[in-house]
Amino acid sequence: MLPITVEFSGGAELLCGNVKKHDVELPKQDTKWQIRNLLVWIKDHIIQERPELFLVGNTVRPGILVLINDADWELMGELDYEIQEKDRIVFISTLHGG
Amino acid sequence: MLPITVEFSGGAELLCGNVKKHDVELPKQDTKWQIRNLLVWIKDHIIQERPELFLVGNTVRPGILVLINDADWELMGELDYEIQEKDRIVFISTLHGG
Amino acid sequence: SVDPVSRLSKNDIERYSRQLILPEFGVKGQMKLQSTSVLIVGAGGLGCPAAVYLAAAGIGRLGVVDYDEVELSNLHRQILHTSDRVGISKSLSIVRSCQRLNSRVEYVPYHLQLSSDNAMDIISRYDIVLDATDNVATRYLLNDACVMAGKPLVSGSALRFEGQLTVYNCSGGPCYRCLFPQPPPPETVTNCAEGGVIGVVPGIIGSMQALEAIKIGSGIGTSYSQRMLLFDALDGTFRCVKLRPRSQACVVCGEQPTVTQLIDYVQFCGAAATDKEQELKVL
Amino acid sequence: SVDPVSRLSKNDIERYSRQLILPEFGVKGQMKLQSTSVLIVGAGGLGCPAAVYLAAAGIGRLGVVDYDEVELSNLHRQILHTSDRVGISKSLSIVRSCQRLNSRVEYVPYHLQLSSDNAMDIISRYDIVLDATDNVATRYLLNDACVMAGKPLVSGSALRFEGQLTVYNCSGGPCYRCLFPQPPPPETVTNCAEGGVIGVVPGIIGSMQALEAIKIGSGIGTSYSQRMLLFDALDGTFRCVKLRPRSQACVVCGEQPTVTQLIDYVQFCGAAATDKEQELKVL
Ligand SMILES: [Zn+2]
Ligand SMILES: [Zn+2]
Repeated sequence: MLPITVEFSGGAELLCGNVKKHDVELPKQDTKWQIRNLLVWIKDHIIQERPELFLVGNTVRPGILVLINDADWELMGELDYEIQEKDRIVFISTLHGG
Repeated sequence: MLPITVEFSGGAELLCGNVKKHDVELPKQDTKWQIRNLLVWIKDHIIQERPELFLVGNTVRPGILVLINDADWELMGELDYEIQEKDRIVFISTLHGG
Repeated sequence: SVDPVSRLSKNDIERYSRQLILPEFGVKGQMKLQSTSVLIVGAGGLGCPAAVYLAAAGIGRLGVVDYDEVELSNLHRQILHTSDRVGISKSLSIVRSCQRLNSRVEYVPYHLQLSSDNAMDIISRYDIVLDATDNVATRYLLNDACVMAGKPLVSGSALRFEGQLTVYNCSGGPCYRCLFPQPPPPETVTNCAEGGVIGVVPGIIGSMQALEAIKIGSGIGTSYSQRMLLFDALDGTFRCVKLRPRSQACVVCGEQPTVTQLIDYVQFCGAAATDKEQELKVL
Repeated sequence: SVDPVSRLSKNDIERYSRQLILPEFGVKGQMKLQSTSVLIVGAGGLGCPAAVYLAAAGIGRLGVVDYDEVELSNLHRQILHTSDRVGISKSLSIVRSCQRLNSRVEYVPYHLQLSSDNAMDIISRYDIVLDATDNVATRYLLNDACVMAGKPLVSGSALRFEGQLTVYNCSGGPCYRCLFPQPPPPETVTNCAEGGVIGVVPGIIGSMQALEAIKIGSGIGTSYSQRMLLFDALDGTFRCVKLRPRSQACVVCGEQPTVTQLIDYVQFCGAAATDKEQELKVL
C-alpha cells in the first residue's frame, strides 16, 4: 500500500463531491506507481461527476495545474514521475475571476 | 556537528546585522543540545549588539516568540527541548504597529 | 447586540448576490453577518482596509475608535482618508468613506482614546473586536477587556515589511497574556512612525482581519485561534504557526484570574498609549 | 515612460516619510516608484485594492482600463466605487477615488474594452501591467501583448474562497502560455457572477498585486516570478509553489515564436471577453 494525499482546489474539488483533501492508499501493483496510473485511479475512485472535465486523453485537461509536493509537475517528470510514500499531489483549477 | 537553521524576524534580526536566516552547525558536545544551550551559543556567535535585548537571565526577553519547526516552543518543552538535526528555530519579535 | 435580521430586502439580495450564492456563506451567513456588530480599535493602516471590507460585506454595526486626526504622513497607507481631510477625526473620516460605499451599515465613530475607564462600556456593545492599534499598552488593555467581556479579539500588526495576525480569546484558544505574560521592554518596541512601514503590508493584514471577522460573524468560524500568520513582504512569504493553548495560569483568562478589572496599562507597560511623542522625535 | 524623478518635494517627503525611512526602500526607491507607470486592466475586485495602494505609495502614473459601469452587485467587493456612482464608468470611478487620496499621481482612465486592436498601443505606454480581469480571453490577450512589448505582468485572480497570484514574463520567468499552452474548455470556466466570491479575497490578492508592482517599480524586485501564491480563505492558508521555467517551445515567448502579433482571443478561447452574458443568466 502506498499512502499519499491527493488534493483538489480552485473548483476541481467540485468534481469530487466538494471534498478538497483525500488521504488515499494506493494498492500494491507489480510496476511502480506513476502519475499516469494515478490519474486513471483518481478518475475511477475519486471523481464523482463529469470525468471529462478532469481527464482528456491520458492527461489532465487544459487549465488544471498539477503540483507534486508544492512544485509544478513539469519540474518532476509529469506523467512519468514515480510516486513516493507521503507525496502530496494537488490538482488546481486555475481561476479567472477578478 | 548538528546542522540547524536559526531565523530572526519582526525586528529581532536587527540585533544580528540585519541577517534573517542563519544556517549554522552546532559543535559536538558531551550532552545533548537543548534550547537553553542554543540561546547562549546564539548570544555568543550570532548576536552582534545589545544582547540584553535578546536574553534576559537564561531565557529570551519578553515579547520574543520562539518557534521550533513552526510550533510555539511552549508546545515542545521550551528550554528543555532537545535540538534535532535540520530543526528550524525562529525568534520573532512581536510587532505592535498598525 | 444588533437586532437579529430575519429576512433580506430586495436591495440586499442584489448588493450581496455574489456572496449569497456561495453555499458556505449563503443567505444564512448574510443574515448572521447583518446581525453582527464589530468594533475596530485604531483607524490607521490596519483599520482602514478592515473597515471597508466589513462595510462592503454588510456587517450590521461598525464602531471605529481613534483619538487621532488625519495627517499627511498617514496617507501612504491609510486608504480611507483623503488629502482634504487632514486635521479631521480619523474615526469620522473612516465612517464617511464607508458610508459612501454602503449606507445600509450602522456606523458609530468614537473620537476618543480607549482607556481603562471607557473600554468595558464600549466593548460590551459589540460582538467582535479588532485590534488595529499601534502601541503595547492599548493591546494589553484591549486583551483584558475582551477576556472580561467574553469577546473574540482579531489582532493584527504591521511594521516595516512584516505583518502578524492571530485571533485571541476565541473557541477556547489563548489570549494575548497567555502568550505574553510580561510586556516587552519599552526600548524594544518600535512603531510605524519610528520604524516605517510599506503601506500595503497593513493593507493585507487588515484585510485578513476583516476576513476572520466575517468568518466568525457569518458562522463559518475563524482559522486563527491558537494559530498565527506571519507575513514577510520582502520575500513574499506567508507562514502559519501553531501557538500554545490557553494557559491555566494566565492572570486574566486562567483558572484563578488575579486581574479581574482593568488596570493602569501605561504603568504596566512602562510606555504611553500613543506614538505621538516618538513622532515628534522623528519629524 | 514617466519622466524620471530626480528629487523629492517637501510635500513628498512628508507624505511618504513612513516608507522613506525603510533602508530597503528609501529615497531611491521612492524616486524610482514615482518614475514608474502601471496599467491596471480590470477595475473590479482586484483592480480596486491594487489601484488604491499603488496610488497611496506614489506611483508615477496609473492607467485603469475597464469597459464596464458600476453595478450595485459590485459593491460588496469593489471598494473604490460608491452607491451613488452606480451606472458610471468603473475606470473613472477608481480614478476619482484615488485622486482624493493622492492627487500627486497622474491618472489615466480608459473606458474601453481591451482588444487586439488597442492593446499594444496602450500597454506600450506603461512599465508594469496588472492583470485584474475576469475572463480567459483577456488574460491570453494581456499575456501575449506583454510578451511582445516586454512588460512584466502581475497576474491575480479570485473566485469563491480562493485566490491565486503570480508574475509572468519577468526576470526570465515563464509567461501565461508557458504554463497554459491551451485554453481551458469554456464549460470549466467560472466567473464571480456565476460562482460567487467573498469580497475580501480579491481584496487580499489585489493588495498582493500592488505589493509586487511596488517591489518591481522601486527596484526591490518581485518574489513571484516562476512562483505562484495560492490562498484559501476558508481555512486561512497561503501556499507558495514553484512553477516551471520559461518554455523554449512557447509559441509567444519561446525560441521560435509563431504568435508574433495579437490574434483573435475570443475565437482562440471559444469564450467571450466579458462575463455579461452569464450575469444575465444568473439575475
Ligand atoms: Zn490568557
Ligand atoms: Zn511563454
